[in-house]
Amino acid sequence: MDIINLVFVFVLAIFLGVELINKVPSTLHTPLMSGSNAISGITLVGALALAGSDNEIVSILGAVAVGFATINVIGGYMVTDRMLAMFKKKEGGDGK
Amino acid sequence: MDIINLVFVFVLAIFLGVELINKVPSTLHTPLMSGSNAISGITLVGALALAGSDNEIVSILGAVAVGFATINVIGGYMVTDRMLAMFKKKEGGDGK
Amino acid sequence: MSTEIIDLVYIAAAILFIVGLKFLGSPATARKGNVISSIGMAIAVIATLFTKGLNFELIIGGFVIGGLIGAVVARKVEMTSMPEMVALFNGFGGLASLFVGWSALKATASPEVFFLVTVFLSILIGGLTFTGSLLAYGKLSERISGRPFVYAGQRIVNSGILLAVVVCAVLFIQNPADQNWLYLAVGLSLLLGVMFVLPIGGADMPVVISLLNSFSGIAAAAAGFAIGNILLIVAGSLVGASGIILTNIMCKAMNRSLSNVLFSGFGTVSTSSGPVIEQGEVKPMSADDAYYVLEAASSVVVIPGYGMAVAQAQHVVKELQELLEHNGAEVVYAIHPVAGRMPGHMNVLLAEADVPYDLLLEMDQINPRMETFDVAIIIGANDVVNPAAREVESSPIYGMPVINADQAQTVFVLKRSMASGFAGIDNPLFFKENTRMLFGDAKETLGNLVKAFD
Amino acid sequence: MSTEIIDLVYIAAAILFIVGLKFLGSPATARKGNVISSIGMAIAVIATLFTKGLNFELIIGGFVIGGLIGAVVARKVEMTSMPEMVALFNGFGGLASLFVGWSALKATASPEVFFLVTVFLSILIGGLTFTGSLLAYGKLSERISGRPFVYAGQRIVNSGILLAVVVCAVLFIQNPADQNWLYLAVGLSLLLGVMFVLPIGGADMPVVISLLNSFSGIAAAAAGFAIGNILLIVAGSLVGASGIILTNIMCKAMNRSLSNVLFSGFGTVSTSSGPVIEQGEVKPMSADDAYYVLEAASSVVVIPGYGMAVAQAQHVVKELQELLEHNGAEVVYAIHPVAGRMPGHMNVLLAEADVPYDLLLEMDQINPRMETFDVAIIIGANDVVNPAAREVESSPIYGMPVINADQAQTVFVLKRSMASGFAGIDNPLFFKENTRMLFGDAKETLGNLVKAFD
Ligand SMILES: NC(=O)c1ccc[n+]([C@@H]2O[C@H](COP(=O)([O-])OP(=O)(O)OC[C@H]3O[C@@H](n4cnc5c(N)ncnc54)[C@H](OP(=O)(O)O)[C@@H]3O)[C@@H](O)[C@H]2O)c1
Ligand SMILES: NC(=O)c1ccc[n+]([C@@H]2O[C@H](COP(=O)([O-])OP(=O)(O)OC[C@H]3O[C@@H](n4cnc5c(N)ncnc54)[C@H](OP(=O)(O)O)[C@@H]3O)[C@@H](O)[C@H]2O)c1
Repeated sequence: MDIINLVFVFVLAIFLGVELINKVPSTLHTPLMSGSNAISGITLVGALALAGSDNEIVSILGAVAVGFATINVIGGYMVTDRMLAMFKKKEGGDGK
Repeated sequence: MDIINLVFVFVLAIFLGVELINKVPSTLHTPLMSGSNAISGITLVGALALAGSDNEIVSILGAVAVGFATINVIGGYMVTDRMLAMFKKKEGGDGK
Repeated sequence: MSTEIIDLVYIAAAILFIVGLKFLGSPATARKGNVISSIGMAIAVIATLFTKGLNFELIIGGFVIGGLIGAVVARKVEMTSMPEMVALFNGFGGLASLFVGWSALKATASPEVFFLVTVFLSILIGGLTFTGSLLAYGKLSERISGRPFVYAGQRIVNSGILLAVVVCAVLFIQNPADQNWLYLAVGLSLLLGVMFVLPIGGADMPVVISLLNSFSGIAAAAAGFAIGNILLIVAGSLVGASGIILTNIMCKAMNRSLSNVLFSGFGTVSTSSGPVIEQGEVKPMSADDAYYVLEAASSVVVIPGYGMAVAQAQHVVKELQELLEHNGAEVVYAIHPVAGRMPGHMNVLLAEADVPYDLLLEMDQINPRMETFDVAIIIGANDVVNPAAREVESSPIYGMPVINADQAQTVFVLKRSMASGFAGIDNPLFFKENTRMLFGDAKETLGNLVKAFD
Repeated sequence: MSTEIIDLVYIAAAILFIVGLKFLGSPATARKGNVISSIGMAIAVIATLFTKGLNFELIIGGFVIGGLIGAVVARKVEMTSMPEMVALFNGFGGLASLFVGWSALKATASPEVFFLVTVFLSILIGGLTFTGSLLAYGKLSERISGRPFVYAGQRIVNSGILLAVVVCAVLFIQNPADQNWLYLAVGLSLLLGVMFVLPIGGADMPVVISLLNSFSGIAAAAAGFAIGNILLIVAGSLVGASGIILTNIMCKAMNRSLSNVLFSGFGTVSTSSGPVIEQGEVKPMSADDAYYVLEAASSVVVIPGYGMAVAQAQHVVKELQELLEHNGAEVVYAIHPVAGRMPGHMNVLLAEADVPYDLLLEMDQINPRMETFDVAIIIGANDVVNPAAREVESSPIYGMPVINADQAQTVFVLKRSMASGFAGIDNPLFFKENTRMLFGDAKETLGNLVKAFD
């Protein structure tokens, strides 16, 4: 039953992801790519738990994962923000 | 942990429902309403399990639920289909 | 069937529901979407039947009775009565949730708090949905007056009932053995459904039904939490969310807020309210004279409204369209999002009469080119073509987007009298220079026009 | 912090990711969306740190090192090198999934089959993502040749590797104690990533990166299944799905299929291939003469391409725009979806130069009114304005939607030579009656134009 719940979550998230991204203008493809790339650094959360293990091999492997995932997360969000900071609208217009 | 999975499913399904329905043209509001109404007859599945209980009260209440839910399901889908059967496009055009 | 297989079928069913809902959102695929969604329901039910140790006698009884009622009603109902049918079915869905919750409660020896809360929710929301939907059904089918029933302190009374329900919930959850609190809460929730729908006018019922539809989804989801059935949660939440969004889309189309719909008793005023700004001469015209105008027209826009539904004039409209087209004119229909008494009302009626849906233009498509039409034929529409919404700031419908029929070269208005429409306000359009009134039942008037063509 | 609270935080984080992704889909809200999503990440990480019994030394080590590298690289990188940066980060994400899977495997004494399968998936997809992304990085940053590397039997070799991986998987799962099969599989998956990206040309890298991004999401989701962490599943699947969809949108914009992008080695041909249909006289023009034309123009459309990126001409373009506007002309930009070497390449560059994004029009908006422009200035674009895509059926790019620059009154083409663009085909536009070539580096040419205005 537990696995089936996880599968349900998986299926729903896939459909939701598809709905969310469909029809994004090409203007935003690159920042969208790097922004969602940063989200995939969520492995960090999984890595943290493992890095805290008593078993030395486990915790070292986990710590390595923490390191790489952190690069992905920090770097990804910062790069995306830098890109998006440059998207400006002509003053006075309203959002579209 | 089990409850939390269910809550995750709930949250994802809510967001998905919102994304799916946003921007539907008003032409389709009534059939959409009755079509999704039919889906809410899914309680039928819950009712079935209860109607099969050994406990007499439980099974009678369950059977009553089966009856009402079946009206909702059968009636809902049929009415929706009748409505939609009448939506026709001018011959020769392609779907839009 | 092992539970793993049942679970897999449930996942497949959930996917079918999702895909079905998506397809329901576009005219070209909507019917397929409904079929897909019904297949999802079918496989879910069949898989559930394979659960071990079911009592088939009772189940089959429920199936047969419910299925027969549902099928017969769905086949017999008139196309014009669709909205009340949807309301009725929705009410039964709510009632089913109530019974599922109740039954689950009886089935559980030592319930936990989480279970009790969700059971309580499914029973209450189910009950409220039931009576609310029944009342909506009554109002729409005109078994009871469609008038909004408003009295002072309404909100206070309703809040009081809601508070009482919460108190019952707390008392019940603290001592689940004593089920009197539960029964009291059920009674209160049934009452709440009635009190909630009473102050809302018949013409606002579609919004209410959509909202109640959302509630029935939430009730199903709550029942799913109670009995730990994930498919109920998924399907229920999908419906819950889509109902809310649909409600919201409808309110936007009417340029009103949800709370205005629910609490304001819109439609109470039945006679003219504000000062009539632009009076003038009303120019009646006979069908024969109108024929000559139509005969010469090369482009015609038909604007139907609630009166077309009352007169059941959709078939004769289609006849007229064909005659006009035969005569070389372009004919399109302009459909206002809230024309009639339910969203898409006009679309359903015209579809019944085999009018292709690509001739039905939305307001935003038609308004910019309204001036290019030789004739606008308004068939039993009133509020949705009222220029006061554009011109008269003091009008209760000021700001509502309308079809600018008055900008066509000539305007024909087909209605029986000078009476006002649903919003109960005067319509300056009737007095405009280029307007001609064709008084009488729309079906008859159109019939005369058709005869003139033959 | 109790696990219940952590779970609630996880739900909040999932909601923030969803809302963040939604906001990322519209220019006006994208930056806010990225912040929202990063807040989701932050609260998820912080909540996880409250899990009992963590070994903080190692964790902090990982944080500090990874955080520093990420932050420094993200700050230092040139705007023009964004695509390769994204590829690199993506590779690290894949590597992290590999290590999480591996670590989880070591942490589990008697693993079940489901666990083993998911661990295996997270390791393999993670590994493939890692090397594939590294190679994409190398090609984009021109550390290695961007040329597609194609050889006969490529697909057979790749399928062979994939098959070998599956065999390893089966053997490993049957006897998880013997981890040699796993190590072999890891090696093979690293190899597969390389082999997969090798045959793809540098200019197709954005599609590949988007696909690898999707893979890294799937790897995270697989890791989530392995360690039973639902947030990993949700976030991973969201990214997995959105990456696939994005890949698909990009392919559509280039009018090519995904398999054409992945397997065809597009861009291999570096010299003119087909017969040149429309030859004629090339009419070069000096910047000074061009100035007089621009001075008299009342509407100008700027069409940038890859050459603008090479020349780093975005700032001087903006200068010219302001001068033209000052001179009373309307200036807009026409952006082809695959102009440059990554999707949105032109948008990012022009945004860097502070060009307001509502001046950037998409192809479909600009083509219908192209004739109304006095001058079209093409800055280092070639394929995306090639009329052969419309006119020459034998052309490899026939059918690709292009910007119809040739329909403007006068066309200025700023490039260094008569060389072809990425697709390696001749461009009949250069020989048209109304085309003038302004040879030279785009930045220099534009600089001369600006000087002429002063
Ligand atoms: N569609 C929805 O979902 C929805 C929901 C909530 C509220 N509403 C409200 O309902 C109204 C809809 O506007 P509407 O323009 O369609 O209708 P309306 O404003 O209610 O006007 C209908 C007109 O039809 C005429 N009529 C009635 N029976 C007729 C017959 N047999 N033959 C010819 N004419 C007949 C009536 O005039 P006579 O009596 O003189 O014949 C009446 O003026 C709006 O105010 C809207 O806000 C709609
Ligand atoms: N955007 C994407 O996501 C993406 C992805 C995959 C593939 N592609 C492909 O990339 C191509 C993009 O088309 P495009 O029109 O932007 O570029 P292009 O067709 O590659 O042409 C670029 C032109 O810029 C000129 N150029 C280079 N450096 C210059 C400089 N310093 N100053 C002035 N001109 C310079 C070159 O001519 P000279 O050498 O004569 O100066 C060249 O003809 C398309 O074929 C597209 O399918 C794009």
